[in-house]
Amino acid sequence: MNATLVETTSVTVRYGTATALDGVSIRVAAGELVALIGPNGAGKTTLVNTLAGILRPAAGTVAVRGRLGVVPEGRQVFGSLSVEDNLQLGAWRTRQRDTTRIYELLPDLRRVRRQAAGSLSGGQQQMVAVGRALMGRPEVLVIDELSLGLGPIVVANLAAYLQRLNAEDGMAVLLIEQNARLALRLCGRGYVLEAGRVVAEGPSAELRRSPEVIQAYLGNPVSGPEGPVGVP
Amino acid sequence: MRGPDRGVVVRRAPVAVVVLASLALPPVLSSKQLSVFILLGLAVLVTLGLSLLMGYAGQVSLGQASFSCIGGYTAGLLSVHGVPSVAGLLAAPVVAALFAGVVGIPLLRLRGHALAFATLAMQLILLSLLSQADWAGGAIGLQGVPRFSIGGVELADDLSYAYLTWFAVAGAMLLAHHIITSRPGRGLRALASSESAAAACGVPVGRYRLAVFALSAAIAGLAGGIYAFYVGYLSPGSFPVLMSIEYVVMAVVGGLGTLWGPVLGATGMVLLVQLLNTLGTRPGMPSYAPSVLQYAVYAGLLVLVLLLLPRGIVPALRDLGPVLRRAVPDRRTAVTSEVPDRVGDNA
Amino acid sequence: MSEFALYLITGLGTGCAFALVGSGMIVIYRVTHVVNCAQGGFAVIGAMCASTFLGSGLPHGLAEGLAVVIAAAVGLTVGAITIGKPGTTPQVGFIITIGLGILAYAVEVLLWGDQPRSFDGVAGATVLFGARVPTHYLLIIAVTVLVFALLGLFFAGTYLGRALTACAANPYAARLVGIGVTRMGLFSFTLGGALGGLAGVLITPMQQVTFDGDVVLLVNGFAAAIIGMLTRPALALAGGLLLGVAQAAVAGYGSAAHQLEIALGLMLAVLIWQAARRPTVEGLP
Amino acid sequence: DSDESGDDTSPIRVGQIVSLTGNYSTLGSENKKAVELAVEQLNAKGGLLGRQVEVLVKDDKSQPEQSVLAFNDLKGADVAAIIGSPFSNSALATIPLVDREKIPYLSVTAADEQVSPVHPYVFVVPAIAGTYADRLLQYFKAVNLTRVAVAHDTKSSYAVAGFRATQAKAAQYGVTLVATEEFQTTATEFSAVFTHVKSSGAQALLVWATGAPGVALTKGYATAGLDIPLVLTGAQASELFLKPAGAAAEGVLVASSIGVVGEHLPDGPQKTAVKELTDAFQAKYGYPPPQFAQDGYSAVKLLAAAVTSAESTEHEKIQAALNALTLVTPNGKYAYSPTDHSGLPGTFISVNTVTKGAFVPTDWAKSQLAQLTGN
Amino acid sequence: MLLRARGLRRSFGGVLAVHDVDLDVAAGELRGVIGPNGAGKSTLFNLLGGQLAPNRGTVEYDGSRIDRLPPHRRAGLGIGIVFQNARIFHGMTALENVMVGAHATTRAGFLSAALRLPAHHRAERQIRTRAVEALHRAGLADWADRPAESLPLGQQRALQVARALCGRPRLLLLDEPASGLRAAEREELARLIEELKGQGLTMLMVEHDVGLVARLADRITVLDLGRVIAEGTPDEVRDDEAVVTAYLGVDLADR
Ligand SMILES: Nc1ncnc2c1ncn2[C@@H]1O[C@H](COP(=O)(O)OP(=O)(O)OP(=O)(O)O)[C@@H](O)[C@H]1O
Ligand SMILES: Nc1ncnc2c1ncn2[C@@H]1O[C@H](COP(=O)(O)OP(=O)(O)OP(=O)(O)O)[C@@H](O)[C@H]1O
Ligand SMILES: CC(C)C[C@H](N)C(=O)O
Ligand SMILES: [Mg+2]
Ligand SMILES: [Mg+2]
Repeated sequence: MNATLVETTSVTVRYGTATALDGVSIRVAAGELVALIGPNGAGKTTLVNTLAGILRPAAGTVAVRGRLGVVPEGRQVFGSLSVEDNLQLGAWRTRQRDTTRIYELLPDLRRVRRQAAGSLSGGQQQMVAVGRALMGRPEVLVIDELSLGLGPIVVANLAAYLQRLNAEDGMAVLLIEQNARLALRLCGRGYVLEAGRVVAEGPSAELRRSPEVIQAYLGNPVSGPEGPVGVP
Repeated sequence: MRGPDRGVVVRRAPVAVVVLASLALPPVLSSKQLSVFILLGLAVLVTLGLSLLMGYAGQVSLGQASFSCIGGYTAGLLSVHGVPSVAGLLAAPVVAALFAGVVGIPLLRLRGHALAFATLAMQLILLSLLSQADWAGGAIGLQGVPRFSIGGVELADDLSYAYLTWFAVAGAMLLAHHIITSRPGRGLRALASSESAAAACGVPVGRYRLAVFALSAAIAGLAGGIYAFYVGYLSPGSFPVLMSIEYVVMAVVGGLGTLWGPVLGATGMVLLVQLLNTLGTRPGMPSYAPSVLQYAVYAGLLVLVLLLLPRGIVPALRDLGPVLRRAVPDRRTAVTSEVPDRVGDNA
Repeated sequence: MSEFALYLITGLGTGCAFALVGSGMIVIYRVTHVVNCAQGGFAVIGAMCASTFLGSGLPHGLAEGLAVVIAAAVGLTVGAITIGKPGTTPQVGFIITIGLGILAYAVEVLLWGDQPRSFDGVAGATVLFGARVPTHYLLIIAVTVLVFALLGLFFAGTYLGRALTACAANPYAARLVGIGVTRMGLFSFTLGGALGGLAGVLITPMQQVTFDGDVVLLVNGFAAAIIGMLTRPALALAGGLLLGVAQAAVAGYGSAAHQLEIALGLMLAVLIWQAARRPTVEGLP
Repeated sequence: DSDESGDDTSPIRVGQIVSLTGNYSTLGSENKKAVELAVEQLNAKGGLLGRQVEVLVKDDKSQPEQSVLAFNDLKGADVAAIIGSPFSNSALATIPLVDREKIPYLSVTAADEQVSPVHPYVFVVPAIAGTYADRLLQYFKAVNLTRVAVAHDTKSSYAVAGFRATQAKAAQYGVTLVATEEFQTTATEFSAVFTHVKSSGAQALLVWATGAPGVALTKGYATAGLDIPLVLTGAQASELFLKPAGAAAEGVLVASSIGVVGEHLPDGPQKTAVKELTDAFQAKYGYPPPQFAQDGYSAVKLLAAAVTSAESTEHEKIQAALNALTLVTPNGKYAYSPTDHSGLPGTFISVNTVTKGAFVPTDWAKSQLAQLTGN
Repeated sequence: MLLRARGLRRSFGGVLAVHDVDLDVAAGELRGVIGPNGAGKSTLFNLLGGQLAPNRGTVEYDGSRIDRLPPHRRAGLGIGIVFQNARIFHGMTALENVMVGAHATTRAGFLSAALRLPAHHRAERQIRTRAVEALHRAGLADWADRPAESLPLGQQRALQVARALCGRPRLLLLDEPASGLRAAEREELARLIEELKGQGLTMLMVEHDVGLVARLADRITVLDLGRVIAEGTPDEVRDDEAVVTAYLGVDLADR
């Protein structure tokens, strides 16, 4: 078994009196692609913020080994700084500030590299957020909504790139994605989070066959953009 | 009509206690305490208006005392020139609101800190102009404002001013409560968090900003008017910038976005200042005692309160309820300030 | 002509002090989004320390330098209280700095008394364009220009400078990429303290300082910083200079009794003009 | 309406409204020290009418309306009389209430409006600004300065009154005001004033100011390269001016009450009165009493004399006694009358030069002082 | 035509975000707007909603020019907008958020609120009824009394839709209403939109979920680099060469 990079054990997180996570245990090992799916309000973002150390759990433990990269929910770019500066700051820990790689991956950004990130379109900001996280050369990348507001081609390219980084550099990924179909295709394993608890986990293939998952997350095939990832 | 349900009774009980207690209080106060009671009431009044502006409409004013100043001079000048004092007192909020309406048109193009600065500058300019206006007594001030009289009865003693102030505060609180819980009030609260979304809902943002600015000015102007009759003397120095800043402090300490915050904030700060004043001038204190003591204790307590109760007294009291019930406050998840708004508003 | 030159240069000199105070506010705001009301206090403490050190026989240069270091340390302390505790919003931080500014009064009165203090700067006067200008003003101007050039370079041109800016732009995201937001904030307060102290030691020889002299510096510094939208040092410098020169010119050609309102009125006009020129989405009527 | 102070052994209460914080704290703290000293001396000698004297101090924070509130406070505290604020604006704000409440009010500030018209219960201790103006104009005439520039703080009524009096009386003494400049209490930069004065061709610059701007202006003056005398008024007759102004004050002319230069007086009751204060003050506080201490001390002396002669602490009786009072104090010899509530004539003002950090009467002043023996 | 835009242009600095766009939307139509990131879709919506002023060009709504009207006046004319970023009102409950949506279509100002005149009570009743109804339609009934900022992202987006509906719009501009929603929630949204369409509401919808747009829209306009590069029925657009290369990518079009 590969080394564990991210692990939570029975984590409980509360906002005031409301419990957002209730005894959640997940694990991401080196080289793994793991999907985390769940309905709105399940606590996915709360989990991300807990992994990032922004929220302190009321109970349970959180262990993160290795460099963590986060694509936060809602983009969260440095609005007053240029795209280029946003990307460079992604490399704060490693100081490897060469951005060429990112512009190759996300060519749309090159045109606006001098523009203040806050003035970009929604999708462009999402690209900045993804690019910024990749700049840190993370050993484990946590993505809270990859495809949010991105055009189909861009999503396809990003998905392929994540797979490549995973294959070539062994980067582990914890992927939260509205498009569960895409997430479960991309990742080998997955967790289903509902109302703050993990209600299902296992290999993606298994999850994809579970009737509950189909009903709630996969739905009518026409209504979700299909990822270009190889058909299983 | 149905009788009020039990929850309403429980929620309203403390309010009723405060109302009755403050009504019963003045007759038992000494003259010194009565004067504190009145000045406290006036501070509550101004802070209440400011809190509408800051806590509900998201606009900072560092020049709120200038509206009291306008109101005070309106009442003072009118009655010095023989206008009945009732008319003077009624004119105070009106003129203050008009003033705010006029200066607000250019100033409210500014937002956030720029607006804060602009209101500060407005006050400095106003005070400076006023101190050169010989018709208003200049820097030396306007002396000999007659006492307030209504229907031929002169309010000669402090007790009557205490009740005048009390009614003004109660009226203003009711007014503020009515406004924030209504259609225009929701419009104001909405524009405080996103002007573009509020406008898209049909809220006339510019007009509403101006309206709440004028409304807060009117309340401050009323306080100024009462002050003029009570003290009988006005000068530009009676309304220093520091006072405007104190109102902001009171509003924040009490808790923004709450109706009782201004009351508690102003009460706490005014009583504290009074206490320090009394201590500092006690015989045997070194000559630097008044200043050192006042500055140090005032500031120290202010900082401490803000660090312990960053959202202010009233929200902290509200939080206290559930905490006491659960009795395990330390197990709560700490949410740091850095959890972002869930989705960043982009330009 | 010579009159004009005199007003211009004295105006530039005081304007520089305003800009320096403003620059400290900008440095702090850019990183923490706290408008620091204790900024004037840094200047007062710097000046008071310098007067004490000079009085106890330290040579010029060393005394002022030491005073700036102490102001920086005070800045750090103010920062630790203001932003050190998680959960303190910038708005609350703003009020805390008001409190700390007042607390500084108590300390200053205890240490230095409530009487004005001053010390000598560069002696003599220089004749420039036919005007006798105290030479010290030239020193103030030179130092300020240098400081602003360095600040501009630092924030726009260095990685650290941009990381500092990122802290205020989005503290949450800054933490995610690994920037120590609180440490950066403390750094900015330290730098702000030093800049405030520098303003104090530079301006004091031209005018005395009293413990509550921070208010004038603060109001004018705030004006300058606001013209720079609390983030742009270059604009703040321009704003400070405009303010200084306007005050000197009004005093010179009109009456000193009107200098404040005219200068502030001018600032307001500039601000409103700026706002009109730069309508944001939020700014539509 | 208040004088039922119980038995005859309870202390006599005197109120003092004084600026202990804010702009005029420099004046007020000296007032307070001197009042304390005078009352201590008084009590040590058995007090007044066999009763001890107790002072209730209220800080007006250098803000007139605080003085009004302090007055309201004191009026309910059963005081025999009130010693007022050193800030002229505070006094003016409070006087309408004095008129209403009829409590004897001894003012230690110098604005002319306090005594013209006469307010029955208001008695001014220092020489009023108009008297200072008159005395300085006498001096200008004596030393042949005919073209004079005047600058004043527009926000202090003392300064405004002084300026107005100078303007009104200049012609009587053959003095022309060639420039009139204004500034604010908060001003720190005066180069414009100096430039205007320079181009006006004035032979002297007279400045009416009190508090901080006096020092700032003096410092600026030293480097401005004007070589005409700078003339200041009683508000600067204090260590609190000399110390911060430092070397810049050398050679500046400062008018003051005679008490400030008491050692230059001829021997006699006047000098004795001055020494009584000077020695005790120096002993207690370690420096000579400034102008404001003279005023505070004299105020207590005047009040004590009035109470003694009235043999009562009732307000009307004290007022009547003050109206007929003649008394030598460190400030000079007072002679109040029902139509004159201003403290002192100009003869008790000296015009001094700052020499080696001390006030030294000018030759003209010395010749004037020589006539004051005090009987 | 309910909405007619001609030669709309808007630039930011040197960038032409919307470049001479013509757009005609018939009453009752559901128009999809798609295009790559940064194509100018949101900018176009902001020009229609009044959040931005055009550099040139005109917008006619219901036969009259509206391009110089401030946004609150447009709201009063029945134009509702759902922003791409959930711009919800903090410090207010979900219900209160939605109640603000009725602002344009109700009266009762400061005076009647302060004095609690009958007008206030009337407006208040009306607003509340409508808001509760809108919350139900958006599936948010359970969240009514929660502070809006504590809602999860998906609910915040739904909240915006409810808020817009509470204003009884005639033209609704939806900027990526489905982003951040799971399959099941998307399905609910799709049903809501279909229902609204059935009631004759005219809508413009930006969405990157092409399947959803294709299913709901009558016609689709495709923007790229600020210009209209294609317009037609969903099928026509899906087969358009330019659209495939600029936006859809080969895989999706193939299917
Ligand atoms: N700041 C907050 N204060 C109070 N409650 C909150 C806060 N943030 C989230 N919650 C609550 O915590 C629960 C989990 O929310 P979270 O944002 O983690 O869900 P999510 O799975 O990320 O949803 P989505 O898919 O919509 O992004 C929700 O019930 C939400 O209302
Ligand atoms: N305020 C602004 N300042 C500068 N440029 C801007 C501004 N707003 C938008 N832009 C630019 O205009 C272009 C169009 O942006 P817009 O937001 O309309 O795109 P969009 O089609 O909505 O994209 P997305 O699908 O990513 O939301 C982009 O290149 C963007 O960077
Ligand atoms: C001469 C002094 C007694 C001056 C006086 N104290 C002044 O206010 O204002
Ligand atoms: Mg989420
Ligand atoms: Mg968009």
